[in-house]
Amino acid sequence: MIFHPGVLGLVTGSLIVLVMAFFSVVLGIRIIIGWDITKSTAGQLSLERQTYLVSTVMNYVMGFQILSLFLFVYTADDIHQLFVGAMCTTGSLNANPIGWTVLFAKIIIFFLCGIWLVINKLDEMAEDYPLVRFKYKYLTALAPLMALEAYWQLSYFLGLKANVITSCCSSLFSDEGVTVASSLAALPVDVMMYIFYAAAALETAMLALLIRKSAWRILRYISGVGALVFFLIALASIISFVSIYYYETPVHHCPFDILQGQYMFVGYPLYGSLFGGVLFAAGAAVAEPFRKINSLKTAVDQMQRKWTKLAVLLIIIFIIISTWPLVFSTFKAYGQN
Amino acid sequence: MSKTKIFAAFIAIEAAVLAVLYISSANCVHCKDNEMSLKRAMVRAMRLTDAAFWTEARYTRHPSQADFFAAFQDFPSSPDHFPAGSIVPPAGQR
Amino acid sequence: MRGHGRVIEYALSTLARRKFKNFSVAAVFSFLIAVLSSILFLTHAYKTETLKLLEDSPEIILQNMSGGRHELIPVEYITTLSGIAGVGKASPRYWGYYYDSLTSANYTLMAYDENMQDIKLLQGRMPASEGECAVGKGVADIRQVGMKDDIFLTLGTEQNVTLKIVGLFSANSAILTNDLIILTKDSLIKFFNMPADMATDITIEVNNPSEVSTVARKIRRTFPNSRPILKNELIRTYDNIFNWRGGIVLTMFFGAIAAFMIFVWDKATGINAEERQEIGILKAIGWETADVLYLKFWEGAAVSLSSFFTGLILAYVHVFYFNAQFLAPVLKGWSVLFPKFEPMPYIDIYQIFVLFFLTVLPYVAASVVPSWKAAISDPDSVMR
Amino acid sequence: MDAVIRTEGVSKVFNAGLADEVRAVTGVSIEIRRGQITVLKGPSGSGKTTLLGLIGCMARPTEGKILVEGRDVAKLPERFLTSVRRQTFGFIFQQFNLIRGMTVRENVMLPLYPTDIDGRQMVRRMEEILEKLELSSKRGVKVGKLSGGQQQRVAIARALINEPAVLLADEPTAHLDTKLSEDLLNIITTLNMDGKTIVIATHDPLIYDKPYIDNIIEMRDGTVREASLL
Repeated sequence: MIFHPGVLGLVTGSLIVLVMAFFSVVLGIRIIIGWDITKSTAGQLSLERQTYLVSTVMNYVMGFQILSLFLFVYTADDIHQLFVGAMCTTGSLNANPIGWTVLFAKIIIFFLCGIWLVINKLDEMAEDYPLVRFKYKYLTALAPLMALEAYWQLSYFLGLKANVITSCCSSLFSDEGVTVASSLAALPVDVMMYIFYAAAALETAMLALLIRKSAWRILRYISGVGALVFFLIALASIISFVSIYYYETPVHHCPFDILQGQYMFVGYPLYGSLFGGVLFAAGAAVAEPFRKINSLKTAVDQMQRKWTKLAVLLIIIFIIISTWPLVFSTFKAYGQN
Repeated sequence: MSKTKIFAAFIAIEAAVLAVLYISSANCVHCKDNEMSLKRAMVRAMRLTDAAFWTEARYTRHPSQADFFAAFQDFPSSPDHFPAGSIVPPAGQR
Repeated sequence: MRGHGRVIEYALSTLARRKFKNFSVAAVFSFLIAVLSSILFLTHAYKTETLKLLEDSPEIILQNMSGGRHELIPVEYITTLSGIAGVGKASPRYWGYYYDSLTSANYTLMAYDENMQDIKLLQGRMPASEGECAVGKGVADIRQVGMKDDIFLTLGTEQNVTLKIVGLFSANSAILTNDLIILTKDSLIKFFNMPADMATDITIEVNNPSEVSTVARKIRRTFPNSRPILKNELIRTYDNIFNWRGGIVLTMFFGAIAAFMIFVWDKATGINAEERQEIGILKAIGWETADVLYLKFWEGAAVSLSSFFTGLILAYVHVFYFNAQFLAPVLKGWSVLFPKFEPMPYIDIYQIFVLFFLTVLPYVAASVVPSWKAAISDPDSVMR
Repeated sequence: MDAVIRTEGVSKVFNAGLADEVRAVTGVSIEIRRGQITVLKGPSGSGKTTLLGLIGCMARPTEGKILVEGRDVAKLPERFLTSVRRQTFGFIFQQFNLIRGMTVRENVMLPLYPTDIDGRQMVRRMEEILEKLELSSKRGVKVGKLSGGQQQRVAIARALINEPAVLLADEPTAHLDTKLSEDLLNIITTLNMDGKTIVIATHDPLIYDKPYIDNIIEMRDGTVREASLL
């Protein structure tokens, strides 16, 4: 166990969020069982009021997820010095491979929470709350995943063994056989660039088209899946070429260092716009099937338009930020790869 | 909207104070670069391996060179860089 | 959006109307944050400074072990060491501890060698002959001696020495030199009664820094009883010590945080009749539950945000302008000689992020349910 | 004359299924006509306040339909009920229910705070209403410093700020003397002449004996005993 203020913060935060999430699940199960919008009994009224609590809690949980994602990466960076051969966050994550699982789980939960908020938003726009059971079932399924993520996170930190001088006879270098690789395998720069810009253009075009023709159901679904694919491609691209242009070193592929002050914190707008854009694009696609519900038709229409616009805007911002150093930096990656 | 403005101003002032402190601290660290490099030269010349923070016991003075039994050597129940050192009582009065 | 601005305005005016209550919450919260951030700031500042300094310490220190304990090392090892590929300069270090019963403080005695000639942060000079010494600020202060004064050390009848102070390490190097007494090698060997041809340990330079661990492995193969300590290990250990200490102190303050959160919960739950009436009125005249929740959110946000900032400022001033006066006793522990607290203001945004997690988040969590309870009051309650 | 509000067999039960179950309103079917002054008359405990709350979308009925401008609101969740209430109704309470420690202008504008209305427009409306109710000079005064009659007028101003079609008043004269009650009625009739529909729940003869009352609904034990002009 690494006893570190950041670790304490993350573990405390996870505990708080877990308690809140499970509290919401208990309320959610009560709602799933007892909900009957046609009745005006005291019981139904109190259930309706509990939905406010759950919404509020989930908003906070979402906020926490975003913060904890950054704090996790930051903490991993801060403790990298404790591990032999670890140069940055990547090294800390490699030091106990479950770290990667935690990171991915945090990202996935971010999106799942985001989707829940999307469904919640739509549901609250219809007078008969048509999605109420669905959204609480979703929440009930989401909570164990959050528990799992908290558990993984805890075991990550518990499993980390700082390579400190502990005893007289077993000095450290002896177990350096398990060298921690510090760099991520990166895909070739030029290939990745083509893929990235093609994917970005395609996704933006689809979304832009959907702002006008919001009823193209199949395109909507494709754009939703496309957003996720684009997300993966974008991450691969950040590792492959965006990072090296920002760092101006051909071998430094760490996707986390751009969050640091020495790179003007450019990582925040970069990841912020990417996560936001993908979430809104995916959210608009998730909303699509609810169009069938009569009371939701206008809400879906209205929100889809808004979200699609936001998604396009954010994705364009993301593309601009990631292209910026390619155009304006003196560093050239070609031929050095 | 007066109170919002007062509050925003208050927060902005606090943030500005923090920013000034942050910048001045960076500056202060920077202007002590010289002192720092002298100190580093000192470490190099004297081949020092530890800082003189805690001198109550030899293993706290030189935590990096402590040996296995260190926790039980000098002071009973003294805080230790071994987690257990702060919890486990010493074997007996020396 | 316009509506949101006005709700915020209302939230602030609600806070202002209950000055005493909210001010006391904010004051306690600020204090708590100030304490926590003082701890984090201080440990971080010391950690950063120490780690930076240790960058220049020797690549490898070779200790001799006997029965699992640190032993004196034969100086002749150096000849063999120099034969190992990759080993640069290897030289012996002579040092030891001296417990001064007069002041009940531990000093570190260290032998002078030629490398120390050009040290800057020194007033006077290094000892040149037997009977001379240079001392750290802490030693000079606790023995109440200055330049040209004598200092008497004893280890029993045979091992007495009276040293004339010819050098004083300057105060700003106290983090390194506070407890040091530098004397000539011969005096030291005589004083500690060390056998001839033995040194305390050997420092080793390594030609190629990336080969350090290979070299260390070779050394250990050559001298199975030895224990090479690498510079990286030093740094890593220090990193961990500071994290650990910081973490322990934070954990101790966890009780305080928990108590405060209970206090917040209690304050928020036990809203008085007047407040309940107010929320009832708001709902009756057309505010929606979500609006009231938003109002409550902003009440909390205003209190926690201003407390957070205030706490940070207080902590900064406390740690870096008042040299952490209130924390010093905690950190000093049993130390008689403790370097004067003058931490270099190393600050990391990360610290602030962690503090936010440890303080504002629990605060928010503690006020969610009470705010909701207040927000769901019946709109027609004011009609009954 | 068309009905702004129509109730069909509306009932409200508190603490249903419990030992202290109360049937506050049972099977009430009434109509509130546009532009008229309607009085809900009856002794205390006759269910008139509860009915007023149901009409004004403060709470949902246990049974029955409530049609506001032709739209059934009986089954609407709170979130939507509130927005209907915000658009359609202004309330005057028995206690004035002003927020002490805040000024007249703040109290008056309070209902509009969470809405999307433009700030200048909100202030303009507030000024107009204060002018009309002769409160302009008091706009910066804390409501706690006002007399009972002035407080009642502030409460009326607040009820009018969202330009409601219907004004609901619950025992508005309970805390006023005769002179002030007369003043209040003057204001109400003026508002009625301006086109507002008005519903007053009261057992004050001063009100329901007035000739300009278009409609009297007499309640007893949660049911409508007699409704004139229906």
